[in-house]
Amino acid sequence: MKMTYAEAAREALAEAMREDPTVWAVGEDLGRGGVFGQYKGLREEFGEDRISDAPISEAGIMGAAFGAAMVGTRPVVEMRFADFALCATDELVNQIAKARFMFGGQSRAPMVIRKPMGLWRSSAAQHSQSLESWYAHIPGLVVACPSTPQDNYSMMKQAVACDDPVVYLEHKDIWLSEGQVDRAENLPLGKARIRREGGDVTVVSWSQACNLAVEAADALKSDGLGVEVIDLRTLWPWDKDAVMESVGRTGRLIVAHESVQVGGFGAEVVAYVAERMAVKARRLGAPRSLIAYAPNLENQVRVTADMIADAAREICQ
Amino acid sequence: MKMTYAEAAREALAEAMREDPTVWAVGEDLGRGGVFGQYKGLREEFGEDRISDAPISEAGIMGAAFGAAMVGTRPVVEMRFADFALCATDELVNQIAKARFMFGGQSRAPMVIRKPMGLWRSSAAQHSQSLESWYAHIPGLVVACPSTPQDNYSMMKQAVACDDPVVYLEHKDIWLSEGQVDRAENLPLGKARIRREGGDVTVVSWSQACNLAVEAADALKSDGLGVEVIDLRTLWPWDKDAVMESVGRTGRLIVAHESVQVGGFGAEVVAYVAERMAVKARRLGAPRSLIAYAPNLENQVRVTADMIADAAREICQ
Amino acid sequence: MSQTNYDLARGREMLECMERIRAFELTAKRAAVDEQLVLGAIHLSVGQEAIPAGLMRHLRTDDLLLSTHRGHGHTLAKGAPAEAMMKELLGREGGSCGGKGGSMHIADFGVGMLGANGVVAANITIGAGAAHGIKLLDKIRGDDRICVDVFGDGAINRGPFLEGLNWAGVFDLPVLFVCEDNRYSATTKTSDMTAGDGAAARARSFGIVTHEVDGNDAEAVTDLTAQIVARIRETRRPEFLHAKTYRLDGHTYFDPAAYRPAGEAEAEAQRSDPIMRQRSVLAAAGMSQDELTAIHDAAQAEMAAALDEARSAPWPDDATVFDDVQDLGSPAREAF
Amino acid sequence: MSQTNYDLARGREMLECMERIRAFELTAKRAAVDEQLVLGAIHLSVGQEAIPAGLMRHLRTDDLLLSTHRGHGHTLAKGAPAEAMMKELLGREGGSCGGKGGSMHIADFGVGMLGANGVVAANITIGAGAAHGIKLLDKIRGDDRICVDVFGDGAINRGPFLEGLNWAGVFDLPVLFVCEDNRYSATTKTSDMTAGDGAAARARSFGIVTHEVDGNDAEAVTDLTAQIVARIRETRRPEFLHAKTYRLDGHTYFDPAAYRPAGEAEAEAQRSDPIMRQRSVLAAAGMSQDELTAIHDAAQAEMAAALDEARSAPWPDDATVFDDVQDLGSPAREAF
Ligand SMILES: Cc1ncc(C[n+]2csc(CCOP(=O)(O)OP(=O)(O)O)c2C)c(N)n1
Ligand SMILES: Cc1ncc(C[n+]2csc(CCOP(=O)(O)OP(=O)(O)O)c2C)c(N)n1
Ligand SMILES: [Mg+2]
Ligand SMILES: [Mg+2]
Repeated sequence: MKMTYAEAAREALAEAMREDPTVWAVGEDLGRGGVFGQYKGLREEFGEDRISDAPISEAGIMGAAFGAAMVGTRPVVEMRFADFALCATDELVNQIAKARFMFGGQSRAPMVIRKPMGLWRSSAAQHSQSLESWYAHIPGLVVACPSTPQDNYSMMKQAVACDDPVVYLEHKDIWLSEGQVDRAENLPLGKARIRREGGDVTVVSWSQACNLAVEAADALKSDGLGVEVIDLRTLWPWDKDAVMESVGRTGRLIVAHESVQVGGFGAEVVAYVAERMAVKARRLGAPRSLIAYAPNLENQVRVTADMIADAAREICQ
Repeated sequence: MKMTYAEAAREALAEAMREDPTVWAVGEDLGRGGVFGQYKGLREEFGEDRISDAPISEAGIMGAAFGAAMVGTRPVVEMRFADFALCATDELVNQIAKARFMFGGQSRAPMVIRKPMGLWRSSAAQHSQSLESWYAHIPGLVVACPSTPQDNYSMMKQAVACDDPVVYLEHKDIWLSEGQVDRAENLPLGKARIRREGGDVTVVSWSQACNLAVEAADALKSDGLGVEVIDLRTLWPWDKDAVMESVGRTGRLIVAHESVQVGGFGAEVVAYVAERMAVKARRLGAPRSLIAYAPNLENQVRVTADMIADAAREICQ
Repeated sequence: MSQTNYDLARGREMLECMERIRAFELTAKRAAVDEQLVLGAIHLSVGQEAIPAGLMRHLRTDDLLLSTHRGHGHTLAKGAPAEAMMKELLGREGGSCGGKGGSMHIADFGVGMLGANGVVAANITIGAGAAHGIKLLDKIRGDDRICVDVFGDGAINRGPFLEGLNWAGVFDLPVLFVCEDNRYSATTKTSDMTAGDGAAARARSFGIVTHEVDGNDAEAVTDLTAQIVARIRETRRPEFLHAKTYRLDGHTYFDPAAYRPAGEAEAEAQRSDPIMRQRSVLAAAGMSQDELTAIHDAAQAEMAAALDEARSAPWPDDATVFDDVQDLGSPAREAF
Repeated sequence: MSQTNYDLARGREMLECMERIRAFELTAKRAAVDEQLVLGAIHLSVGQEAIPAGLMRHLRTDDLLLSTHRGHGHTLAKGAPAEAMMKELLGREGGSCGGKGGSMHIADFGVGMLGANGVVAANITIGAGAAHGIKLLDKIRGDDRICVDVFGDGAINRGPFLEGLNWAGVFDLPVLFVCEDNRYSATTKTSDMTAGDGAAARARSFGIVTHEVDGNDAEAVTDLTAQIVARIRETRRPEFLHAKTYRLDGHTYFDPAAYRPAGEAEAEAQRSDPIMRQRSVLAAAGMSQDELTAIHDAAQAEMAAALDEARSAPWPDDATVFDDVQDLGSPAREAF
């Protein structure tokens, strides 16, 4: 079935809510369908208790949802923009991620924390960030970065079913992108998806950048270059086996991500591989600079399909 | 002159405050000398306006200090424990780090943001974190991690003088450690310090972990192993030249840090080098797990001098 | 309203200010809708212009102002040039922030405007801090500026409201907090998500002198804020103004605001549009229809010209992309 | 106080509870100071015992409780076994949290105690949320539990105070907020850093029914909270209790509290120590000195035994270090 990225997540959430009455969603403006329409129609089906509006109160939303999770409900928390989620960092990092351990296993925080991220048409510095590497660094959290409607369907379902807190980073620029969704597909969280096979170079990526990597791979095919594109899908756990296996064959590794390169998760992937085998490696991330409003400036910090293709050509020389 | 790590920072701050009347410090309990005595006696000399108490209000402290910085004062912000600073993440990351750029250069945020970090005698999961890699990932911020009294003196002076916001991470376990402080020493922020010279393996580190690396290097000397210990001192900017030069000679790289290894700044160092040269590399960081209260459990997530020595021996085989 | 001692010049000044704000915003909206010239989201203050028009005229150029995502009106009223602002909305060279910020980060430090903010309520603590800075500088070299810190009704539900007001009260700071209560937080009725009696009640609980005003009545706003501003300048203590108003447009320029009860916006437009009201006041005080029209037309012409300038302005120089991030470790030298 | 219908059993129960709390904490303090057995910082509630003693007895075991860094008293009064708590303070196997949390993260979900917290004020929103969870579960399968959410006077200056109270008010949640006002925030007099009239005034501004009580008078606390708890159980709406008390010990067990005005603590110990007061009440009601002593001694003996057990308990099994971090991507399988 064809769905957009937004519809896929909505479908998955609706199904989860039908199956389990303890699943509920909470965030600002959800009753009107959410800022990106990703909750459209759900209020009508599930009512205002289960598709709950919230005050502008990210710390309150996160803290309260955590409390409600500890007593046995399964909240889906909407942060609206990943940037605003920074207002709830103590709640996520000091409380949610740590409670189960600190309390010696007495509690659980089965939560999905949705944080729409990334560059989106001149949203400027406070509405464009991608901070997935932060969450990958925090023990206790699962980190999901779906790149396609299929994954935004199946990963959302799995995230709601998961007993760990899942930081769920949807990319704002692809809400309307369409794709086939097979409801039965069930690749588990933690497993990568090989989106293109190839023997010359391995490109590891996630989220929207992975779609660019696929574009690059397709473009290079006519040049006779075999680019294997691995979509990590989750950054923790991440599929080291898939990456090691592929790089073992190609000997060349590119990691491409939209977020800032310095301290980005690409560093983790390259370092992990480089500790274990000789590899030609290259990261492609944003410069350590801020995101401007003017499109020509915004574009200068953008990783593009062309840049990935160029890097692939170069590394294969 | 001999000083403790705490005294060194206090001396530096006092001197800066004597030289510039716009420098002031603000945080909870500062009037009584700060939680670790790092402000002892300053209230008496500078009065309550310049050594200012604060409500328990990390977001307020950070936001208000930022406002005061924009109008031309130079605040030193005390967060008490790095963990509590997470309550002020929006203020630091969305506001302070971005304002100058977003406003097209109209504003500055000359601030020092002190965040005592790290493992310290059974402080458990909410009072022990080291999140330096987070801040290194955020454009707009300078990140300082002094490891010795000398550096806590000279880096503090430079941080106060710097026109950028400096995230200044002191390690809680070494407040009382003593060392010689030469007031004239003036190694700039951004330059590494070679704490031990050696030709067999390069160990890159910072903060308290670097003191362990020095211990390991000294222990291995008798084994005839030459361990070069590079104290990065700042993670942004970081001294890539020093690291590249050293690894260029040794061909072997260990990065040791107390923080969680996955997504830690060690990944950045290894990835940066591995992109540029063939290297045998190894990271030593904490497991991606939480920090427990019981000392035997706490110790299990600790990087030790012995572990660094073992890794050095192993990598040199 | 045709009292003998009605101050016509003052009333005219406020109408001019409101007309300029509205013309700026509707011109920008047209540029966004018809020509896709405005790049990011913009939030219009149509219907809320009486607050900046009444208040900002009491401020000196060097007094400070912090605002929100809905900040065009405050910024214009504080004295920022419309052309630079329009260029900023279009992301052009010569924009208030060099095209880097856009509408949500508009700022003009030259007139004391320390920035709009994309994060709701974040400016509340920052504005308290700006006043804290003034207080510290006052002791060093004399400084009698004050700070005005504006936010919406939705902002009172975030922690910085508490932390900022408490801060201003504890440290006795010369700041005026202004809650522009337009009843909505994006698509949500704020009262549905707010416990208790709202902004003024909360402000009073911090011991801060608190006022309420019909924020659509420019005359009332300016009368009251004349006293408030004079008192803060003197006492150096915080005060709080709860200004009730109504957002006639959507949350963003592309929001049809279908969630509002049918007829609500139309009724408010009839009843309480501050520009209509001020026109009536001025007409009653003797201003001719021609003069009123001239004020309106002048504002339209100014903003049309500003848009023309902005439209033909170049993009920011690509070479500025790494400017003003930081000195130490600047991306201009090391971006990776 | 020798009224005919004084409830001696109830008064005795509260004294027992207070004696147990004090004995627990002073035993732990001795273990810390004399034997260095307690590993991290502990925060004693000496002088504040009347609040948990008066309040928690109205709760059912399945009612919920969230507390702060100063949470031993609440936890004991809620029914957690002292021995497991003492083991937790010593970081031993069999501790309430398996030795992983320590004093600041003590929790006993078996008696509804959802955790102390190392971050001031963080539990305020979490407790509101626990009540939110109850409300949702009530609609699914019936749930008449209530939640008690305790914090200090310093916590009212952090944003979560606002966000938590607003949340509880907006969603109509069955939660009792309790502000234990011991006048100090660590080494700072809270009133110096608090604008306005403090906790109760702020709570009222959220439209939440608010009460004040002498928190050192166990009888008053229990009388008032009997009504409050019964009402919340019925109405399912939030209420707020401002309980005034005094911290007789330092902020942490190693804080000499030299910043307090000379004589203040001594005077308070004389005037308002809740245990002394309750002993007087009971003596006046006819309890003999021997009985009073027996209650004291029993508490001492219980805690001495708890310490003995804890002292001889082993460290947690090293193999538990990676347990209970997360299922997916557990460090037990992949730590790097
Ligand atoms: C912390 C945060 N949460 C959410 C948003 C998204 N947002 C932008 S404006 C807005 C509504 C603000 O309402 P109010 O404060 O009343 O101001 P108004 O828009 O009515 O002027 C929201 C929710 C944001 N920018 N920041
Ligand atoms: C967010 C945060 N800031 C600072 C601290 C350090 N701290 C621990 S307890 C405390 C004092 C708390 O005062 P209060 O809320 O009155 O509780 P009390 O200690 O008096 O019981 C402080 C500042 C903290 N734990 N969390
Ligand atoms: Mg509003
Ligand atoms: Mg207190």
